[in-house]
Amino acid sequence: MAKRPFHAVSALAGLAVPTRLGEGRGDPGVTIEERVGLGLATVAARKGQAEALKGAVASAYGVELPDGSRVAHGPSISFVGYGPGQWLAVSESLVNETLARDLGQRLRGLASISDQSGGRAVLRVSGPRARAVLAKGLPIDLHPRAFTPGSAATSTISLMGVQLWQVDDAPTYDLAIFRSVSASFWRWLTASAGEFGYEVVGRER
Amino acid sequence: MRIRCPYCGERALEEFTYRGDATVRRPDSLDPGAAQAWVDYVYLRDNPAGLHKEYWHHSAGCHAWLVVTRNMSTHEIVAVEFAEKGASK
Amino acid sequence: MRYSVASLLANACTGNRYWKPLWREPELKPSYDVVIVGGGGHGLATAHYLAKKHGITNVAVIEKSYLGSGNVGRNTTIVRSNYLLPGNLPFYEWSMKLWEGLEHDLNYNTMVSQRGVLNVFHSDPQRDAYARRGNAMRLHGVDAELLDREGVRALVPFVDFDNARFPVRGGLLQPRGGTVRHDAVAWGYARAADSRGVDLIQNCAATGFRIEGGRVRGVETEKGFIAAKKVALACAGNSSRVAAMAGLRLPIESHSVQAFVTEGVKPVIDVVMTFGAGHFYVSQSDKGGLVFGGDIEGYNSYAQRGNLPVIEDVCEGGMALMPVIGRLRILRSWGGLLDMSMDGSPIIDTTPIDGLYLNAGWCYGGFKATPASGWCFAHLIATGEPHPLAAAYRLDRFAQGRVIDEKGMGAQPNLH
Amino acid sequence: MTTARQPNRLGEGGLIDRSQTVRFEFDGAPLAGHPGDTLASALLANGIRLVGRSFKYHRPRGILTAGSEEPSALVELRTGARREPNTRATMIELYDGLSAASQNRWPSVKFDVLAANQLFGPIFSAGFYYKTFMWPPTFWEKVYEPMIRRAAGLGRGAGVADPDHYEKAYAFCDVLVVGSGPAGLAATLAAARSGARVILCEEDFRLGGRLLAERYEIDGKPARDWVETVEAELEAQPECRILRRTTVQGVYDGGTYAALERVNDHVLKPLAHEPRQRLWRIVAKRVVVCAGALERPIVFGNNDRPGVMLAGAVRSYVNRFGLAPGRRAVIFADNDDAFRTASDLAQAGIEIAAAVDGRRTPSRAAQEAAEAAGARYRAVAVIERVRGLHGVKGVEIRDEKGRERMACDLIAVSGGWNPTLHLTTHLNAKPQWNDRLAALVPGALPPGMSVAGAARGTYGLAACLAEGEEAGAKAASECGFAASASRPRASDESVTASPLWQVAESKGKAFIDFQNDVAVSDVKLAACEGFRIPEHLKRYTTLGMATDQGKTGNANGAAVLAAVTGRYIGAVGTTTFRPPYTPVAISAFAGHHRGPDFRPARLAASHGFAEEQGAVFVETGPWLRALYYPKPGEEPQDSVNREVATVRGQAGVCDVSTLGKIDVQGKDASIFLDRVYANTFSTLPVGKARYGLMLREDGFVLDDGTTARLAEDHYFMTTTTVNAVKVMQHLEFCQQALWPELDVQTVSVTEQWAQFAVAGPRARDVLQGVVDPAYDLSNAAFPYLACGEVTVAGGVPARLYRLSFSGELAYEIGVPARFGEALIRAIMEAGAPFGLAPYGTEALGVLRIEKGHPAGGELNGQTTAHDLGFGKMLSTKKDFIGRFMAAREALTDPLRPTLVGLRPLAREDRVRAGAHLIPKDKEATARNDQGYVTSIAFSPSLGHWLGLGLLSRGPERHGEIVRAYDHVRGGDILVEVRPPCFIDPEGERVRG
Ligand SMILES: Cc1cc2nc3c(=O)[nH]c(=O)nc-3n(C[C@H](O)[C@H](O)[C@H](O)COP(=O)(O)OP(=O)(O)OC[C@H]3O[C@@H](n4cnc5c(N)ncnc54)[C@H](O)[C@@H]3O)c2cc1C
Ligand SMILES: NC(=O)c1ccc[n+]([C@@H]2O[C@H](COP(=O)([O-])OP(=O)(O)OC[C@H]3O[C@@H](n4cnc5c(N)ncnc54)[C@H](O)[C@@H]3O)[C@@H](O)[C@H]2O)c1
Ligand SMILES: Cc1cc2nc3c(=O)[nH]c(=O)nc-3n(C[C@H](O)[C@H](O)[C@H](O)COP(=O)(O)O)c2cc1C
Ligand SMILES: [Zn+2]
Repeated sequence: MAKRPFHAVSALAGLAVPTRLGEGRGDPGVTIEERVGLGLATVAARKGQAEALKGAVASAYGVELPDGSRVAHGPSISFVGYGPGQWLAVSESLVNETLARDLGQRLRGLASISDQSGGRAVLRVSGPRARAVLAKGLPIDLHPRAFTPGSAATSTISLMGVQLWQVDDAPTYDLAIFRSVSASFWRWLTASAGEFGYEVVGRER
Repeated sequence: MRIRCPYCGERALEEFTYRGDATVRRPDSLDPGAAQAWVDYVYLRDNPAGLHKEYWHHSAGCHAWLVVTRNMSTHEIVAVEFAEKGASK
Repeated sequence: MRYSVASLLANACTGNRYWKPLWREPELKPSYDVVIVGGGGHGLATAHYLAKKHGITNVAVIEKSYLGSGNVGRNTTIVRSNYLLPGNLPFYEWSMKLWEGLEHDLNYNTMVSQRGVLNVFHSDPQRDAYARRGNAMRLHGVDAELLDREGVRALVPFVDFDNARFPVRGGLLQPRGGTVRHDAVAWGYARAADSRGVDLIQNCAATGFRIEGGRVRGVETEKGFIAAKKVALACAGNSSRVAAMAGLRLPIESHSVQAFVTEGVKPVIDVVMTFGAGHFYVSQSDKGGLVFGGDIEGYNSYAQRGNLPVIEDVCEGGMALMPVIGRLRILRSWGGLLDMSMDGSPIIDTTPIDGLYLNAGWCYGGFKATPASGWCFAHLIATGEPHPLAAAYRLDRFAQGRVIDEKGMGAQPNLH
Repeated sequence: MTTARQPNRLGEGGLIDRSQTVRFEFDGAPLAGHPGDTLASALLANGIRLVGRSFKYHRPRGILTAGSEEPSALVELRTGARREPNTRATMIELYDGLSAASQNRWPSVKFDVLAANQLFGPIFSAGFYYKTFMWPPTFWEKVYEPMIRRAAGLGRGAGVADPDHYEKAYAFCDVLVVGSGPAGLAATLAAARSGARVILCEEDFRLGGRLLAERYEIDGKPARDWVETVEAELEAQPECRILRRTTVQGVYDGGTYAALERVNDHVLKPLAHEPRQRLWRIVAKRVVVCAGALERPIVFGNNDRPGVMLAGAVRSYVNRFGLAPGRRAVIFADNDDAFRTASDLAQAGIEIAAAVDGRRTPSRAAQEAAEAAGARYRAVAVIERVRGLHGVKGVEIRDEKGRERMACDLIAVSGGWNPTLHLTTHLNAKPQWNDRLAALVPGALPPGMSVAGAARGTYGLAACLAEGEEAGAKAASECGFAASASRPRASDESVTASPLWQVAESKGKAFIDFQNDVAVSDVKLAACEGFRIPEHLKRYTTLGMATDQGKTGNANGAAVLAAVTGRYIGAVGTTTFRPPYTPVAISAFAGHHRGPDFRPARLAASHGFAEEQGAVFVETGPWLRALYYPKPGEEPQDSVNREVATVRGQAGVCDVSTLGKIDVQGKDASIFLDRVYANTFSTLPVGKARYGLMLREDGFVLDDGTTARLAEDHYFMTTTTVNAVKVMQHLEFCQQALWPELDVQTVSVTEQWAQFAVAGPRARDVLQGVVDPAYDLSNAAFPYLACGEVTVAGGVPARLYRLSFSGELAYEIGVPARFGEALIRAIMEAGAPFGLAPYGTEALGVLRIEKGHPAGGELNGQTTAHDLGFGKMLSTKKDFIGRFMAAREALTDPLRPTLVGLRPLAREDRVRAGAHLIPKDKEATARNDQGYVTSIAFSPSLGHWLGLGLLSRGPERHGEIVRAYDHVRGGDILVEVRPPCFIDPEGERVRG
């Protein structure tokens, strides 16, 4: 077997390193953080099992599966609706592959589960200018009258697919992007945030 | 153009991919007599200058296939539904 | 009235007061031997060759708007015969040959400019696909040159060779390709047809067909019924609508495509160039404007205009290929209406209705075809037999599966 | 340098800051202006009115307007990489260090050689190209055409890449207001007060519209005070966003509007971190167009001379820019509004030689306005000709009493106003002719749009205010916000038009389209040649086709055409307005997407490792993949040969993560796969993989790949890299639109799995060093085409497949992408003792070609299963996509080019992909074209080049010698036709 244990490399390793960049005057308009080690998995309801699945999720994870593109937070897992009968499960406690395994066991026969923990980078973009930055690529209205904590959307940013949901009124948004385009996405994000000044936070990697 | 996806809500044109005529119905390929029906299905298209039912894929959104009823002269959209319920049924 | 040095000077001296109209505004006759529906390039060219080659002059061309109001007046004027498939090559090459002699055939200068058409490629597979095409062209006696990176640099030094997402690795050049002044083509053919007695009727849309016993008897129009022994459709983007009036369903969708022109600037690019890693092609007009375009809108439409995503996509392509044009400004965008056929190739054929002939499915490439299309369509109408050069453009090829699919996209019009 | 004095600057007044000077340069001369100036106003203040030369005749041209409709005052702005040709001096905000130059002249704007063109005016008349340059025939290509092309264009482009950064942004609102004149401000205020989300776009750098140029009063105070109060209140409204320097350029479907913000065009170069321009894509529920009206000139002899200026522009320069555009003025107009100019001029101490009223009946109001300003009022009079070449020196006036010459250096002209209705027509609506206003007014409007103020033909100030307010309130309430009214008071001047379009008796050229040099004579000529409708006239004479798109010329053109053809102007029709409203830089539409950011680049999990190894990368679709891994001193071909040899001899590892990977799950997964694949998958046992072929519904091949069955209800499908997205979309269509009743779920897991091929005789030994010992990899336990879940590095979940693209003993192993980098390093480490090396896509290609596996070159969308030798794979027992059409005779015709292997007869010969196949001893003509070479490789294993090709009747012709004709690369060699598979045809190695 392989001599030493595997060292995991996050999607934005070497890019999302703590620093303060862009327009230097005043406080940064946005802060950016890569959320690493999350458990991520897609959950797709089996034909005719939608209701049963809701029940099972409620009892197993204490959270009501959202209808439509919204996010619902449970004690251990958040479920982000991204399509009819489809959710992205996100967990801090059931890290990496363990989430998909857990879902697979508890929802057997009710849903098709696919591990995505390695396939996405999750970025947290927060701060007074977060909306202005995202508006440079996201064709969706994030105005508080249209999009609030709990709202979620699947769309594109600058030709790259994205799933995002609002976390709080700071405002803070979580963005799940595809791992393979992280570098391109990072170029867009930093170019767009430069005008307002931005700070990258998180642990040094 | 903006299409109101039944799942995602109103979204910009660039999120969708077009397939075309949703009034066609797939014939039975085991029926040897279906030759003409197959030619119609694969090659012939309704192409009116007014309202038309057509398949759109919300490829940058929820990945739902939609049947959109749209005016080809004005681009006005009068109805959108999931393909599951869509025109071909 | 013939154009000559003499007539030019004479008129200049008399204050240009004595020029004659390029075409008459004739009274509509109750019946014609042939009524051509569609006063675009193909309809007018068909009328010209019917009269000149086949001596059939009792002909009317009816146009729903003004002559040349359709795609002939709104295309990006590129002519070339750099095709791949045997069904297409001889036809388009014949068209090139007709272009080369057109000003004298018509005594009208359509400003054929053989500045060369260059398709750049960005990868080895793309190079080999162009080699396959270039070799096919040579086999058909068509000029083709495969250029390497340096060959391309010599022609278009301003291309982004160093900083590109998809670096340019070479190109396929057809030196004889180029551009032709679009409007002049319509006017030149109209003038020539008119001079042989063809009636050109503007603002006269066909609204239906009179069909008896499977044979066409004439055309219903905004200006009343016109009896005709033969009716020929050359309605480009509107073919499905018009054919539907005769109860025909076609392997065609109507799509809009946009084009753009910049402010006039001193010479920038003196070939026609096409980007291989995105949707952008460009040439410079005689007024100095960069005339460019890209992909079709992608959804069925009769609106003859487009939306923002394509405009952005095209300009992104332009900036990726040649960022020197960045500060040049687009002064106008417009749209045209295309017959997108199921295999991306045209139709010149008879129909199930006797005496009704169809010329359609030209996609975004029918301007270059104008002379040959008129030539072959006239032959079909006059003789009842498909012209050998257009033998592949039959309707039944779809049912048979003998499609002419240059791009290999299958029965999905918006992908061709 | 001491501030150059500005001879024509008034002592006081205007919206410029005299306390500061701004230095700039025109044609090399150092000049100065003030903040608040445009280049045009600054030039005028400095007494410069000759600004450029026209396109065709190179006539001297000056400044006609004070806005974006300017046809004449076009300059080259900036220098070097930032040079912008054809920039309207009237729209350039003056900034320190600005440098501009006149264009289309040589050697200088005062003395221009090509002005000689004018002498040939009669020959250079409209459409002369088409009638001439035909003799002698050969001259066209060699002489005329190049000559015409050299003469093209006005200004010069920069010639190098645009150095600036651009960006795009989306904005959403309830109400979008276009224009900030009285109507626009009133509309914005009403909508904003209602609490609706409002965006106000103003092209100018200052709000106010005509109010900045006029000396109107609102609520008894100067209108400018009102503008400032409103501006202040709007700034304070949280949901109101004001975009200055922002032109709404186009109207698109679904309430989408394109607007261009000139973020940094008023500075020398863009500030750090900021774009030069920003393209807004605004989505608005309602839009109120308050774009105002454009004044039109009157057509008379030499009406293009510098010093001829629109009356409204004259008022702008006097009132807004505090300068005297001339010393002695003549006003020539056909409407009372224009004669108000007299008092503005008088106020500014500018002498007025005469007020020439072109109308058929005298106007009391005009007379009073003129005489109050001490000007002689000349009723029923016209200007027949302007004197002066580089600038107006005087005029020849004619009325009942006769002719009179008169000295002047400024002519304030007005032929009335045209509503700025461009935006109302972008979605195909046609404007309507209005006789009362003698102008086109908006016709049917796009959904959600309303129009207020001068843009609607409402010219009275009070009415503009009222209309704007009403429209703003209505728009807001339609979005669910109740609005209140404030009703600012103002007076209304009467507006009735009795237009004088042209002075028939004009002497000298009378211009309609200044920039394109279209004169009355051209319209006459066009009409007499049968171009009798505006659309034809435009195309024949280029009237309205210049950078200003006929904003000042189209109406006059239609009027002259009507006159020439003896028709009622309301009946001649019009041309079509198209976006953009004013010209927009190509860069602005591209935004971030240029250079390396043209499109996103997808990087495989081992990218870092490959970079470290010095791999050469290649673009494959959206991906960047390692092409080969050069060792020091190796030529590319050496590296590839070595990598291939290593795989055939020992073992190699290659990143295949880019293959499309799709989880197919659900009770009916197997039924589903049977329908989308041409071959059968329901019979595939769990723990096994199978090669699958997908067709399009038209019977041609769509894609291929291997699919593994991980569980009864769980398949793992792979697609080719290029078709991944297409196939996913296709599966979703089948699932949702064709067979929604099936219980099947498809999810792309391409990004989740970093997958590597480990191939070669030692592959098993290598993997044993990677996979945890619990798993038995022996041939018996894990035979060819086996698959299963394993763990690596002590518990990392992985999927192992025994698949071979290379024809060697081979596996593919996948781990979650975050372990991809670790896995390939582990494989390298475990492989070292066995001589394992990484190999790239080039070697991958060679290996599969040696084995005769079809791929990209063969799966080109034009081939059928039969062509690829897969005819037998098409199941006859079930329905599947493409089954019926694939059975058509034409798709199985033995004459179709069919897959073969090709070996050069001469060992050293190189066969090339794209070469055509022609029977030996037959000449190279289309008739003998029997197929082509699809893929090629140099086979280190066999020591020569080989290829795959598609050849008519291929399978029957093994052993035959044919020509590989590659004329475009100078190749024409003989090759032997063989079976496609060159290595281990019995396939023993894969099973070893
Ligand atoms: C933006 C754009 C760019 C293009 N670029 C190129 C290029 O670079 N090279 C190239 O080769 N091709 C190009 N094309 C394609 C080319 O313009 C067309 O294929 C070709 O012009 C079609 O033939 P036509 O000229 O007869 O069509 P049209 O000029 O469209 O003629 C058809 C006529 O039929 C009339 N008509 C329709 N219905 C009726 C009716 N019921 N009664 C009477 N009349 C009717 C229409 O009004 C129209 O005038 C381009 C097209 C567009 C829109
Ligand atoms: N008496 C007359 O003959 C007469 C004629 C015309 C106008 N007027 C006067 O002019 C004023 C008209 O008021 P109004 O508010 O209708 O128009 P306005 O001309 O005062 O304001 C229009 C504004 O819209 C802007 N604009 C135009 N197109 C734009 C675009 N696409 N994007 C962004 N901004 C754009 C212009 O820059 C201008 O600032 C009134 O004061 C009226 O009395 C009088
Ligand atoms: C090759 C070519 C060059 C053109 N150049 C110009 C131009 O310089 N200025 C202009 O205003 N329009 C130009 N146009 C566009 C036409 O004005 C017009 O938009 C087009 O013919 C479509 O007609 P429509 O917009 O009236 O529908 C050009 C069109 C073509 C096909
Ligand atoms: Zn959706």
